[in-house]
Amino acid sequence: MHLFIEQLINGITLGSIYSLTALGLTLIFGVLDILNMAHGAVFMFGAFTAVLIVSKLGLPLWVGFLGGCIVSGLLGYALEMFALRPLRRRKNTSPLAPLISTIGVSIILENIARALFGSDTISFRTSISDINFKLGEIDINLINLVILAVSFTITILLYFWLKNSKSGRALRAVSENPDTAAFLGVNTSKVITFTVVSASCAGGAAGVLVAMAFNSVNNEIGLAMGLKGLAIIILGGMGSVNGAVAGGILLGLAETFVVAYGDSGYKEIIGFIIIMAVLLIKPQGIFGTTQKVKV
Amino acid sequence: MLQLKLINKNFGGVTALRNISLNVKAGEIVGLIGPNGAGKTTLFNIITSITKPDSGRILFNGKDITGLRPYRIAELGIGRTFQNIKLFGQMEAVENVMTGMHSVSRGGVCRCAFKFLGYRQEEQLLREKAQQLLSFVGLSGKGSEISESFSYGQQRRLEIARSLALNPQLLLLDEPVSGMNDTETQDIMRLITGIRESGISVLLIEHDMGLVMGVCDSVIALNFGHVIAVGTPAEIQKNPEVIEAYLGKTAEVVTNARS
Amino acid sequence: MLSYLNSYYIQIGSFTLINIMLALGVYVPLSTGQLSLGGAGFMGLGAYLSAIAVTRFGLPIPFAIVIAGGVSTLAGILVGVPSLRLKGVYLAIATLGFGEVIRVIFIKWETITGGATGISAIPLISAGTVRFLTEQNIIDSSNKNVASDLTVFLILFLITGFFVWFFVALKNTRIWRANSAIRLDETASESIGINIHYYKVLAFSQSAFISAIAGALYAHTVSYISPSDFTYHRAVEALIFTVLGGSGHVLGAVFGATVLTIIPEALRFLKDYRYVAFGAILVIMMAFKPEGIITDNIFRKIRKK
Amino acid sequence: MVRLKLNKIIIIAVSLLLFSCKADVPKVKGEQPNSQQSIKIGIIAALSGPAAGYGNSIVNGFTLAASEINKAGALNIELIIEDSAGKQEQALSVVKKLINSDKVTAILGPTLSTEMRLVGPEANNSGIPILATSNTASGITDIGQFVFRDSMPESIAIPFAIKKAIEKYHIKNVAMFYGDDDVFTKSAFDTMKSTAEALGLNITTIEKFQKGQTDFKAQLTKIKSTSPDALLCSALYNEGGVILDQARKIGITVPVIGGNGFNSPKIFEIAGSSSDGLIVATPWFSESVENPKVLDFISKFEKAYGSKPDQFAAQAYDGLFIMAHAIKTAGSADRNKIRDALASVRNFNGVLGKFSFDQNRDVDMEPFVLIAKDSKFQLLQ
Repeated sequence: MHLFIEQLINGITLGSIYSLTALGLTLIFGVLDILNMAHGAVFMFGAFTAVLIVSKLGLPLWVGFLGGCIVSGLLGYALEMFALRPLRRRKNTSPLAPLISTIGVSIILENIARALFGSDTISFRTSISDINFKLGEIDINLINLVILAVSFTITILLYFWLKNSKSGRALRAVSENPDTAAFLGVNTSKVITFTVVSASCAGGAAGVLVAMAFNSVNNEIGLAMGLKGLAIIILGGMGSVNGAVAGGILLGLAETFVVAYGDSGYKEIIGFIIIMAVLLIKPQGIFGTTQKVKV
Repeated sequence: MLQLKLINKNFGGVTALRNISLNVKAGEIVGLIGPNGAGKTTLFNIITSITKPDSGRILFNGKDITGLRPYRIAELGIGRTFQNIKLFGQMEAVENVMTGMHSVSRGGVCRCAFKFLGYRQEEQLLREKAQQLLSFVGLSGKGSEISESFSYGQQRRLEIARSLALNPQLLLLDEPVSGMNDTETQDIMRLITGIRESGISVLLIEHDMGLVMGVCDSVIALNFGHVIAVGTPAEIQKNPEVIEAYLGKTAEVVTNARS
Repeated sequence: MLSYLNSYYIQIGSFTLINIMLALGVYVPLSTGQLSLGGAGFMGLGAYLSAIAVTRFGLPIPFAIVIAGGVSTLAGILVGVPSLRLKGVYLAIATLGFGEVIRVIFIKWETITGGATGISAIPLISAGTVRFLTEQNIIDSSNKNVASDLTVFLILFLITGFFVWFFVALKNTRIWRANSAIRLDETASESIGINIHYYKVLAFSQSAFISAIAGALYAHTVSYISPSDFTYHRAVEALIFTVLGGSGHVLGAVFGATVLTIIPEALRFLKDYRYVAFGAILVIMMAFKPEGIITDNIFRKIRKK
Repeated sequence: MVRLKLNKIIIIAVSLLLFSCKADVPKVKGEQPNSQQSIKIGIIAALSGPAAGYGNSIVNGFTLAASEINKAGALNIELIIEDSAGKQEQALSVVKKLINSDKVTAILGPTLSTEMRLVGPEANNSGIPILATSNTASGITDIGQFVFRDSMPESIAIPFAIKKAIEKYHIKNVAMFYGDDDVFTKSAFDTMKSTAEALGLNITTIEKFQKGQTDFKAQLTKIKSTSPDALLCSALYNEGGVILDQARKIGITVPVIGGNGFNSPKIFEIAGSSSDGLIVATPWFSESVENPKVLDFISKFEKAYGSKPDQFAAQAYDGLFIMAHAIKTAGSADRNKIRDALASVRNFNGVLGKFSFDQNRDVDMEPFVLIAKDSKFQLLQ
């Protein structure tokens, strides 16, 4: 029985990290209608920065965490400035242009990471990574709880910030209809930049959590996490925040339990099976809204 | 030719159309009028089955065409234009019209690529027919220009030319002269009567009473999704319900003043 | 004469031709407004079907390639019909998912596909011709290798040439006008009598066919395939060839595939930063010239002069 | 007018970029002046991409060996090093370049077994001897007469490790954990499985992982629940280190028997103290006292590259010496003579100990079985 609970904890921890990553993707999609394919790469850079700060410079973990978020935020700013803003200025670009441009950015970031950090896995020894304790039969390590705590606090913070803070409402207004929002005096371009930066910070935070959870970072994790993020926001409903959280937890549990009770060979492919199933049966996902085509 | 029987359609509680029945006889020009939101465009969408009716039948030349896919309806000979002009912007004008001839031309993938069985002559024929249609609607010299670069009036006429390309028996025109000045409206009026002379019946939605009164054989007035009056243009003009629908409560004052 | 030719360049030539076919695999559905990233999946399908047919059942190579193409076209229809409901980015992600699922199937079906170890010793398409040439001792063992590479290149050239010619010929015809109409405005196209479902699935299965043929030819060019050859990167590469070259015109896909296959080889001296430059080109192109280099109005201007 | 100018600039820019690069790609043709018997040897290594870690240490081994050989004076070796980025297509392009543009006498590499499946036949058909120094999958030397290998295949190393582990720890039940989407880890797993079944071990569970994965907790928790006496794990050191670390963390303390991928000092960097109890069979043992060449090689390597050599550097180092030895005995740059000389190499004394080729040009030597303790490998007595 305790095996089930241990796997449950594994699943929820993994799920909470997936939700945090997906949050970043959903925010950008909600406001800009763009699937940010570079999100995985930003996520990876957050992880690498944290590892650099903690392992190489020997600073405490929370400094690493902040460092990770700030660097990914800067990357988000650069992404918005060089890749997305020129696209917005041109009038009738195809919806594919931002998709391809962000793919370009992800190729750049991945190869810079490989050149800077090499292609090997770098270990991430933190003070709390080795403490674990037994709760009755069950082995729990502190790291899982820290990750759960951090990811939930960030999710809830984002949730309330969106719901009742002024800039949060402005963001939702822009995501509903950019033109009317501008008409009502919302400085849309500032809000858009702010969204991309905050989404990238969330991605960076998720990156640091992964580094903490699995004690390792290499430049392959970006791509895998990016694609999983897509599966989550499609499952949860594009642009819906609670969809991203629920989708993340669901995918985390699904992957863990397919391993625990099924064939662990299918762990990586669950994400894609979900994408195909959801798109064919309920394209707008659990919480999404259907976009009506007006004639 | 075209009969609608008890068409109902509501969008989540809002009844757009209630028990609509009407028919269009061969060679006739029928006007469809009514204030904004009366359900005129929805009716067009139902006839061309872009939207499915909740209930009711649509008969064309006696054949039940409810629920057929839009391209099947076009093949049967019902052409249409759109309120907000849906032209193929990046294509040349003549290409727009030639695309309109899709259902009346033949040629699978291989025939088109290898160009055998007289494909080249057929293509040439299509191009000539398209040029004729362009001159018919008054755009003769502008065949090879990109449709996006056309003026508003010209784009309207190009869309009419394209809808004529599948040589329809019935043509649905959705506000053909909205946003046009008088001279352009006169041209369109001549064009519509010209279309009728070539044996094509027309059902048109229009707010410009001058056009409706001048061209239509009979007029159907819609308000809040149901038919409030049917008759010749003269009858409709005097019908109190129609005036009330357009001008609101003070209808009596106006009729007394005039008579 | 043969030994003068250097198979390093012939090899790059062959890979360029395969990439051109993959780029066409993206271009054709794109002409009806469907962005498909399933090219890698169909390429894998074609490669494995042909490799298995030849290595396990001993079928002659041309026959195996045709079967691989045919079966993949059916698969294209099977995937194409349900994805009619999907638009734009969703279709891209779903077809990407399809590619990954196909790749995992190759990994799982070990008995047939050899699993992760893949299939090796696949005979080259030039095997027959080279044997014939050696018997006629037109070539001897010294330049046998170059001759085989050259034959591979020529066969690829003929097939790719046929595809490119086919779609250029199709350009201003009834079929292509229907495709472009659907891309520009689906509702308008349907209301003037175009069966948009038929043409979209037709384009999707044509793309599956071309990608599968490219896969089969790839298998018989490199003689070893494994699931890791048909990943997400391959699908994205094909997309980038078409979009950078110019998604509005057949020659755009050809130009994009050629330049972007040769540039990484030419940028070999940049070592790790080679792909950074590759990514940067993408971002810059999208920012300043999203419709790609070869566009209709270039030809229109040339015609005008 | 602006649009037109833009198109022109773009097209000119792209073609300029294209031609400017073209100019420098083809190397100056024509042989260098043949002052002293200078032999061109092609090296194919993954210097970028996921396998760059292995590729770089291999090339370090080659360059160190080449400098020593050239200093000794009997032979002047010119290494032409090409990066295959661990991709099969690129490896094929590169081997054709070495054979046709650079016209090399012999080839060393490529790094990965997958690349050898393409490169091997190409070199073999062109009659150029090729010596793999890091491919451990089975069936490499069956590709052809010109294909040699000095890296011990898994089929020899793994049974040694498992037999030794059973002797020492009386293992009955084993769990297995392997990467199912990489040809190297998959073929090592096949060998482990057949050996375990041959020795009558009871396999409690077989778990899989995929490349790029970092979360192994779900699989490891399942393995722990089957309480095995040992864990047979087939992975490259990138994933292997993380697996070791996470396994120890969730309480799997039994010995872990690893495939060749685990045999690198980087395991200690990644897994740290969790690597205790890792058992690996390898031809290279840096602490082996009785072979003087080893200490000399380690000091020279450390002086040249600032880090200790791993198995891949050692096998590369010996590989070039074996090739040089064959060229000397063949007495000329004729490829067939070199091939025959290579095939007859017996009891060559290198840093890996006594090395000889068996009759189908594969490795014939006894590996050491090592166990990790406090981030260091030592002999498993």
